[in-house]
Order: sequence, then C-alpha cells, then structure tokens
Amino acid sequence: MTIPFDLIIQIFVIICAIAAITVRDLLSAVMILGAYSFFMCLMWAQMGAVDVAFTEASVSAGIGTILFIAALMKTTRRTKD
Amino acid sequence: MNNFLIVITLALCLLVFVVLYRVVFGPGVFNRIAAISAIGTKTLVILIIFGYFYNRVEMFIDISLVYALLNFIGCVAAAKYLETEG
Amino acid sequence: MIIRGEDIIIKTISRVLVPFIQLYALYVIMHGHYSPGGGFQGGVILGASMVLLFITHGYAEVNRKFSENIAVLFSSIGVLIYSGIGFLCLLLLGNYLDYSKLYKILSVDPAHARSLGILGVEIGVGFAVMAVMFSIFFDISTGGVSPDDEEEAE
Amino acid sequence: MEVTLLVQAADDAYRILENARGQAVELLNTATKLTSDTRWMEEKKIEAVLMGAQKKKSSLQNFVVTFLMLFAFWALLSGKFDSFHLSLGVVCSFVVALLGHDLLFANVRVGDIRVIVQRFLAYLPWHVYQIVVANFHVAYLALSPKMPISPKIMRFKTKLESDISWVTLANSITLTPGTITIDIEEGEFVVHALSEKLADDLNTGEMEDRIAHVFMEADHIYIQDVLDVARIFAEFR
Repeated sequence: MTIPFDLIIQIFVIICAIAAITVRDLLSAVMILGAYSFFMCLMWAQMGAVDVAFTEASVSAGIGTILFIAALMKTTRRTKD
Repeated sequence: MNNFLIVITLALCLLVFVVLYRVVFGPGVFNRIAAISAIGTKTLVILIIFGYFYNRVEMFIDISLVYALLNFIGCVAAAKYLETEG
Repeated sequence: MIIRGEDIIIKTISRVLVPFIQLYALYVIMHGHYSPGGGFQGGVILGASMVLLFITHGYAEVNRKFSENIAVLFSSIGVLIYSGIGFLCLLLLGNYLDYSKLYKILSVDPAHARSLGILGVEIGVGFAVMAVMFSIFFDISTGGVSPDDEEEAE
Repeated sequence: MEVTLLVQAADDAYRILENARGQAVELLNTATKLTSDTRWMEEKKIEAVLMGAQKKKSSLQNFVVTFLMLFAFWALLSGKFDSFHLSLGVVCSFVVALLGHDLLFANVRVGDIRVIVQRFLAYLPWHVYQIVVANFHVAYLALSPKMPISPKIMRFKTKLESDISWVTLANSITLTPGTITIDIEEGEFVVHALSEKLADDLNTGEMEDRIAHVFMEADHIYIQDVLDVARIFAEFR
C-alpha cells in the first residue's frame, strides 16, 4: 500500500483515547471505548495480524462494552467532580 | 482497481473523521451512540477493502461479521440501559 | 437488567437473529484451525448471543433455556474436556497436550490426529468461555441474587 | 345543434362511467365474499389440522425448517464440502435448532411460505426505489442553505395483524431516510418524519398496503389478491 493507512488510523485511536478520558459521562466513555477498540481492530487487521484483530473485535468491542454497561447499572452515571 | 479502492478507503476515512466530531463533542449520549454505530458500519467496509489488499477476503469477512453483530448487541445494551436508568 | 416495556421490534429482531449468531459462533469454534478465530472468540460470541437474549427477553426466557446452574456445569465440562485431552496424551506416553500421540486410539495418521485434538481442545475452551462470560454478566446484572430467590424472600 | 350533441356525449360518458362503477362494485363485492369464504374454509382446515397433534406437530415442523435454514447458512459460511465438515455442520445446526426452534418461528401467521417469499422478493425493488427517492430528498434538505425542514412526530393505527409484519413495516420506515419508527404501542406506530413530503408519503399508506399484501393480511383487495384467492379457492373445491 502506498498510503500509510496506519498513520490515519493511529490519529483516530489517539482522538478516541483522549475523548474517552476527558468525557464526564460514564456511558459516553464506555461507548467511546468501544469505538477505540474498533479502530484498534482495524489497525491490527491493517498490520496483517488477523487473529489478534478477531480477538479484539469479539472481546473488547463486544463483550467488554456489555460488561461495562452491566457494571454501570450498579453505580451512577455522572461523575461527582 | 487498486487506486480506485485506495481512493474509496480515503473517502471513508474522511467520513469517519467527520463522524468522529459528533463522538467527541456531541452533546449528550444519544448523539454518541448513533455516531458510534455509524462508525461501525464504515470501518466494516474499510476492513473488507483491506482484505482485498491482502488477497484474504474470506478471512476478513469473518471479522467484519463479528464486528457487525457485536456492534448491534452493544447498541441494544446501551439503549436498554438508557431505558431503565435514564 | 429488567425489561420494562414491550419492544416488539427489538424482541422480534433478536429472536430471529439469535440462532444465526449461535451457529456463527459454532462455525468460528469449529473452523478455528483454518481461519481466524478459535475456542476463545467463538465462546465469547456464544456468550454474547445469550446476553442478547437475556437483555431483550428477560430473565425467565433465558432461565428456561440456559440457567445459572447449567452455566456452572458447562464451565466445568469445558475445563474437563481440555484437561482430559491433555491427560489422555500424557497416558499415551507423550507430553501434556501432545496431540499427535492420539493417533494410537483414533486410528488415523498423526497429522490428522493433531488436527482432531486441536478441535477437541477448542470445543472445551469454547464451552468454558461461553459459560463463564454468561455467568459473569448474570452475576453483575442481577447482583448475585436470582429473581426467583427474591420472590421467595418477599 | 352542437350543444345538444355535447349534452348527449356527456350523458353517454356519464352512463358509461356509472356502468363501469357498478361493475367494479359488483366485482369487489364478489371478491370480498370470495375472500371471506376462503378465509373461513382456510381457518376450518387449519383448525382441523391443529386439533389433532397440535403442539407436537408444529414444533417438529419448526424444528425441521429451522434445521434446514441453519444448515444452509452453515454451508454458506463454511465453503468446505468434505464429509467431515458437513457432519460437523449437521451436528452444530442440530444443537442450535434444538435450543432455538421456538425462537425463529414464534407467532407467525399461517400462510403459504413460498407465496410470502415470492411476494417479499417482488416487494424489495419497489422499496429500494423508495429509498433512493427519499435519499435525494433528504440530501436536498440537508444541502439547501435555508434548511426547509419541519420535523414532527406522527401516530397512526395500523391494520396489520402479526408481529413479523409490524416489524417489517417498522424496519421499512426506518430504512427510508428521513423517517424513523420510534415505537409500536399495541398496533399504533409512532413515527418521526423530517419533512412534510416524507410524512405525506407515509400517510398515503402505500407501504402498509404492500406489506399487507406480502404477508397476506389484505383487507384491501388488490387484483392480484383476488386472483390468488381464486386459485386457492379452486384448489379447495
């Protein structure tokens, strides 16, 4: 490939990571973390590590988000400060 | 063909970048959920185009299927959370 | 997660989708040695399909198909399959999980026996991961108390 | 002279129209009668079938159909047709069908599945055309500098009867750009529309009629329905 797609995806990953730690709303943080792992999966696939991309897509984007949301049920959504 | 697909991938990356604005600054969680599911569909297409570049489309289709299914489940879980807790 | 309203759209779509997700997960498990995926990923997808059924159809529907006790049973069965194949290789004078020694009892050549052994281990891992994922979600969302117990206590 | 001719011509035209209208009404009445007849006979037949081994037979049928569908899906996914993988597919689809045979076909109205599939495939091109038209309209709304939108939430009672047709209608509405189904409350659709034109398109009810036609829930009688019903009627006799 002539265009360095990994650079573009890396920019997306960094934007998502910064947004996930700066956002106040916990549910939003969980959803942005899901988008983060989507981009990570894309990055692994772009590097040719298909198996790692598969694991990232299934574990982090799928069940991770759901478990985070289930844990969110037990606490409040907004941070205090 | 290759150049054509590269241009399409770049256009899709641009679209993802535009939607990412809604994810980062979007007021409220509803905008973010909708934007993230839109990002999911776009990255899925990018993934399959990468599969074409590597000549391994059948493997990448497996990943993109998982991607689509789990995106749906995540969105349903978030919507259920919003329905019960507000 | 307790459902409030009757969401016909979500319920119907997930009802139609769940068998296909489960079959896809089984496909990922069974083809783990040809294409990406394997026991762990397939087990996660299988658990996710159960979670989808749980959050859309509620506790009662899932409890009829796959209750918590069965989940505990399945996780032990998965570990048993995994370690059983390992010890079988040990008994056949190989190393732990040395699948090629299985040809003595499977009556096939060692390369094929290795493939079959990997398939067995993938199935065990898939069962265990599915049951554990489901039971983690179950415990988190219900707080460790099943709705049946709550009704009896009240 | 010309005036009388004109009046006579108008009279003739009026009489012809009246005749045609009478014939149409007669045809519709016959068709309605025919439909109710066949529906009664169909129900009687279904009742006769179901009175016997109702539960067991239907669940076995569900199981077999689910198994076949899942096995076709497996063959599509796997792409390996040696005996080992096919037997794995049989085992896996058997297990999944055993677990989920009550999921895939719950609350489905009894109808000829082949006719439904055929009509659904015929419905798809029309729907794709609608999506394209609405897409251009929404693009025009979004790109024009004045943004002439008038978003509103509308409610309408539907005449569809079964779950699956409700969901098909709701998803069709959601797939069309600019309109989104928010909820279904006991047969009442709550739909958000982006502009007047889209809301008017929805209010004509053509999509609903077509879906009623697909799932054979036609209270409105189409010519095609009459023909179909006549064929079924002939078969019963």
